[in-house]
Amino acid sequence: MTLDTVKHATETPDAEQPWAALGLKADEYARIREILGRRPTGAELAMYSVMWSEHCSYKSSKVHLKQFGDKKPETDALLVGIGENAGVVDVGQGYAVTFKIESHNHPSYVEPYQGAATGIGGIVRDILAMGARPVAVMDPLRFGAPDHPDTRRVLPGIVAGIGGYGNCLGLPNIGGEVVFDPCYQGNPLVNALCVGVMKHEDIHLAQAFGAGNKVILYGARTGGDGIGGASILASETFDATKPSKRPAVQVGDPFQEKLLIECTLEVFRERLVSGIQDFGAAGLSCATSELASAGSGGMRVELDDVPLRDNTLSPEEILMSESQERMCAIVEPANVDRFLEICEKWDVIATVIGEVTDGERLEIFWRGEQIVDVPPRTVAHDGPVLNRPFARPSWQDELQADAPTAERLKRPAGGDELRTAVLQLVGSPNQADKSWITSQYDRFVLGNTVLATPEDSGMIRVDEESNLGVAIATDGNGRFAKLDPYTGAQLALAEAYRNVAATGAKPLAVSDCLNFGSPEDPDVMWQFAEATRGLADACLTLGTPVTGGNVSLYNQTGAVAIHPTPVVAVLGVIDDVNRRTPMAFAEEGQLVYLLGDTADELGGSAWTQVAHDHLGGLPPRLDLERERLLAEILISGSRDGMIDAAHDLSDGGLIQALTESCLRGGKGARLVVPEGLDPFVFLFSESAGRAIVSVPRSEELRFTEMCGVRGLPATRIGVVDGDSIEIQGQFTLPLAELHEAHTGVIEALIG
Amino acid sequence: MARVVVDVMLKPEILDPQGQAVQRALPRLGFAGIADVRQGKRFELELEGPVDDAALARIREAAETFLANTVIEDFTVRVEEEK
Amino acid sequence: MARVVVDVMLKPEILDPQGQAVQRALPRLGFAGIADVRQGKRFELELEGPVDDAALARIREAAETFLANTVIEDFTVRVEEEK
Amino acid sequence: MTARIGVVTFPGSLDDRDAQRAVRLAGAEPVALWHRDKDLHQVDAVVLPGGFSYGDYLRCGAISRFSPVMDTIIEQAKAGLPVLGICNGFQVLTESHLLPGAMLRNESLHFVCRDQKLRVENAATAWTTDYTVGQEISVPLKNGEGRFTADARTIDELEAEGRVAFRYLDVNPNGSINDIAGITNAAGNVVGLMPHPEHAVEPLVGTGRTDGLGFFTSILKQLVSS
Ligand SMILES: Nc1ncnc2c1ncn2[C@@H]1O[C@H](COP(=O)(O)OP(=O)(O)O)[C@@H](O)[C@H]1O
Ligand SMILES: [Mg+2]
Repeated sequence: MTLDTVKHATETPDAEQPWAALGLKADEYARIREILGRRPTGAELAMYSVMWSEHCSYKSSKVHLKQFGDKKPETDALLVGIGENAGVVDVGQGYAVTFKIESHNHPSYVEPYQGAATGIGGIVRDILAMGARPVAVMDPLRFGAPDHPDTRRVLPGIVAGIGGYGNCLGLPNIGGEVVFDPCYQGNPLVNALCVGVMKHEDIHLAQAFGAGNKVILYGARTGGDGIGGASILASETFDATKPSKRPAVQVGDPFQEKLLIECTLEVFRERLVSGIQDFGAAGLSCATSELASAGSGGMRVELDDVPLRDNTLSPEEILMSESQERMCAIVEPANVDRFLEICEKWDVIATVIGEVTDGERLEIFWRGEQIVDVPPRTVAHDGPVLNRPFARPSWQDELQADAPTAERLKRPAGGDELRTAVLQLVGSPNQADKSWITSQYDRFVLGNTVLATPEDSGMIRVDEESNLGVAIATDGNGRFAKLDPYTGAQLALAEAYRNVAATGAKPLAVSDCLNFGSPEDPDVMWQFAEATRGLADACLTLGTPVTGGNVSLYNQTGAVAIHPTPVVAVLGVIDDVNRRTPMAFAEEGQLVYLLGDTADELGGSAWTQVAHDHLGGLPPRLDLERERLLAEILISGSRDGMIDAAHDLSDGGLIQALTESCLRGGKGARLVVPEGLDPFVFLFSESAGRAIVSVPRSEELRFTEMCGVRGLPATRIGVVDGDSIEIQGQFTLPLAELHEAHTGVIEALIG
Repeated sequence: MARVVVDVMLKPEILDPQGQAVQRALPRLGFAGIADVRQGKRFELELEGPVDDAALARIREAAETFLANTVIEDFTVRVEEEK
Repeated sequence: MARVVVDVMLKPEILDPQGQAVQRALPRLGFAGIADVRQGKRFELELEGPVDDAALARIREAAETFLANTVIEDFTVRVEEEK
Repeated sequence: MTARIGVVTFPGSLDDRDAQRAVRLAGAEPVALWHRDKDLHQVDAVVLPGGFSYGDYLRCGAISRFSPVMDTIIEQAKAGLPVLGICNGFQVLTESHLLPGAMLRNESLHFVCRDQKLRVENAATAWTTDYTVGQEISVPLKNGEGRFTADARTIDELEAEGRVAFRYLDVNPNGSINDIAGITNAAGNVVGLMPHPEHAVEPLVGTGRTDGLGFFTSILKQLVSS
């Protein structure tokens, strides 16, 4: 086969090209020809096709994501905003924190272990590329029905992959989510979050400046894995029943990534790097075009110099390979030797593959011939933008009308029925203890883990002297979002925000992973538009800017989409981690207060799912000002030592939270149903803006006065006591019985 | 009893970090001249009955669906001669 | 290039939880009649030079000191015929 | 002058900085040792930290054992240098034959991370004098291949000579023979264990207990007094 050089492409304008097979539309192909003034070479076509895919170009979502910038709240905490590998937040004392959440859904369905593992690997490199030391990971997960045979294939593989990669890399896993719902059967969601810490002056950006500076590729050798993965995996659903159509899977090497981290931090420390980019989707073509596009001037790359694992690869394949654990640095010539020396110290292969030029083109050569000559912006940043049609689904009204009223869904009445319903709830897979999964993750490594699973948020000490720390929680509720995507996205934010505050940290910033079905379906596109609008509005009100995130579309099987699932991560800061608030009720005699208002709000609730397999009505109402007030009280309570434990109320309502706090502390509680509240509603409603706290008697007056002055309803509902949960006049449940129901559930299904 | 061996190796185009780690270590230990190392799994199955075509077909199916992950691995099945 | 295979198996007296897990799973998947399963490692080494006695002796030494942990594992070395 | 305690970093070591922190909190001076460097820089004792050195590929600890720094450590340990191997470090010690036995995949086949209760069985080693025999301590445990095994004769010998230093209590997390969590060599200078005392040295982080600090104070006392 003759090499399709730029010269050859110019001479053969009419050669047939497989643009359609590569996922390009006719108008997109025409635009590429127009940009180049000729037909693209094979290599150029491959580059454009992947970089203009949904996954890399955000062509369907861009117009909606714009709101995160347009409605950005006033804040001086944001040092780097949307557009870079990850946003960077000022947390004080000269420290900056960067965090981001990303999806690896489709690859994890094809090959659960490697898909999930490389998901962790990818997000960690994003954080590293900002100049930060990665310090923790989290993993919000969604699976199909717990008793479905395929869940038994997918779940253990994904969990082992996340653990296998994260543990070997030495990053504590400090939290995440595990949710089961049949809607995720063919589309499990594997979202991965990484957080990193640096000093302000250490921030690095993905930019290539300075003609003559060298482009260094370092890390793993390039092999034939994942070629075309970005476009095929992310732009279409695939048919897993036909193995021959399965795209090449990428295999992760966490050991290589650990070396990459230490080596990269050392070259940062010696200030040898002027621009840096990790390799993600579309590999070399993405990294070089993004670096060149974001910088000034052009770039020239010699593909022959790329270290290969398989020397039969074609130049197109080398460009598109998604081999993991690779990075690309821009280094001044004077620093190249030292850079290579440090790589050698860490057994990391590093090669100069090109340089920054004073031209305006990205030029790539192979065996002396030019195979790519493009304006880098057109590849990396000026991809297509679609205004996809969207419309409120015809079924939305009917769904919302199907409210779980007492008339339509039978509610437990009387102590015995309530008691049974509680055991059923806390023993259901979504509400049960998740330690079979989380005990496969190292949460102690690096020695700075203050809080981890199952606490409301993960908390990491940032500075060992001052005890400055950060807390992160991720949340999402696809059931709520299905009922009302606008409110559902806001509820996800509110829950994560509340979780961070419950541990005593002040919420500062947001990252989000938007998991949806096909954007070509106007119903799904409406869900997406509503969710982004809701999230942007709520972020503005709460003063927490979106710093970055990720969109995963085409999560559907045939015509059936997953529930719209915006997963929101909130990052908070705490001045002194000694003041953190854990969730365990551990002190006999302390008073239990319920903060916030409880209404009859069961639409989309865990109880409707567990007891009736029902989804309908409206999600709980959301009052963002109330959320903010609740957070302030929780933070003040922690800072001033007024509360010893706090736990936010969400899925499963009060009884779920109470069960968790009691089991964790090994102490029971005696509760009274507040005046005017129906016991069932008291125990199972999922009204937003609530938390339970345990207050030492000596602090009761101070605490209730603070709530009174600030206008937050605080109801004394009971006392920490004994070894049962007793709801007076209703039922008594020994902790042992609750423990029995709550634990071992996942094992029994999966293990 | 008859023994059937199933060898499972990563497909050639798939990265083999374990094999690579071994390969990189060998020269340091004084073992030169080894161009490539791949590490895979070996299963030894002791059959209760005779190793006839039907038995082998079943083992091949077990290898295909269970012992190997054919997304990333290839396998071979063979009868081991008595030693 | 010539290929040498090193098979490493846990010694018979050492418990093999991986093999046991496979054995327990097989009947559940509909594969009956398998009395025992052991899981081990298979290394495929591609030699640069010829596979002569000297080369094999070196590989045997590498297996003894490095590829296998002879406290718990046995190994065999053999030349693989071209296919 | 306080004691200098070296902590080796192999490629893939993860808990090396934690071990250094523990050394510091105990009052000794941590010294970073590099796997390629044969020189131990006059340290008085060495910690081989936890992690996944060389990715735990091949076998845990198998590749690290052949590093230049281990040549020196093996030689000096035989001459009495105190060495503590934690988790991956323990695996390096068995691979080096400084300690007997070997580590297998956990019985559950899963990596396990938990707060683990242990009983101190030998308080006379270089690393355990600040504990008492029979004392129960809790420290984090996290491993995928922590199932200690050895032939029956070796086990009998270890038991007879009181060289089982720590035993798992309540739960045997990996199927280890005789619930063995850690052992010592005959001279008592080389100790290896699967659980991570360096993660239990501060009330704030990890499990919030400081039961692991005794390892580091023990060695410090012994070094300073000798
Ligand atoms: N849901 C989202 N919300 C906010 N920002 C987003 C979202 N999705 C993507 N982004 C931002 O768009 C940019 C490109 O995203 P992505 O392609 O995922 O980055 P990368 O190439 O580093 O993987 C990033 O800055 C990312 O943070
Ligand atoms: Mg990136």
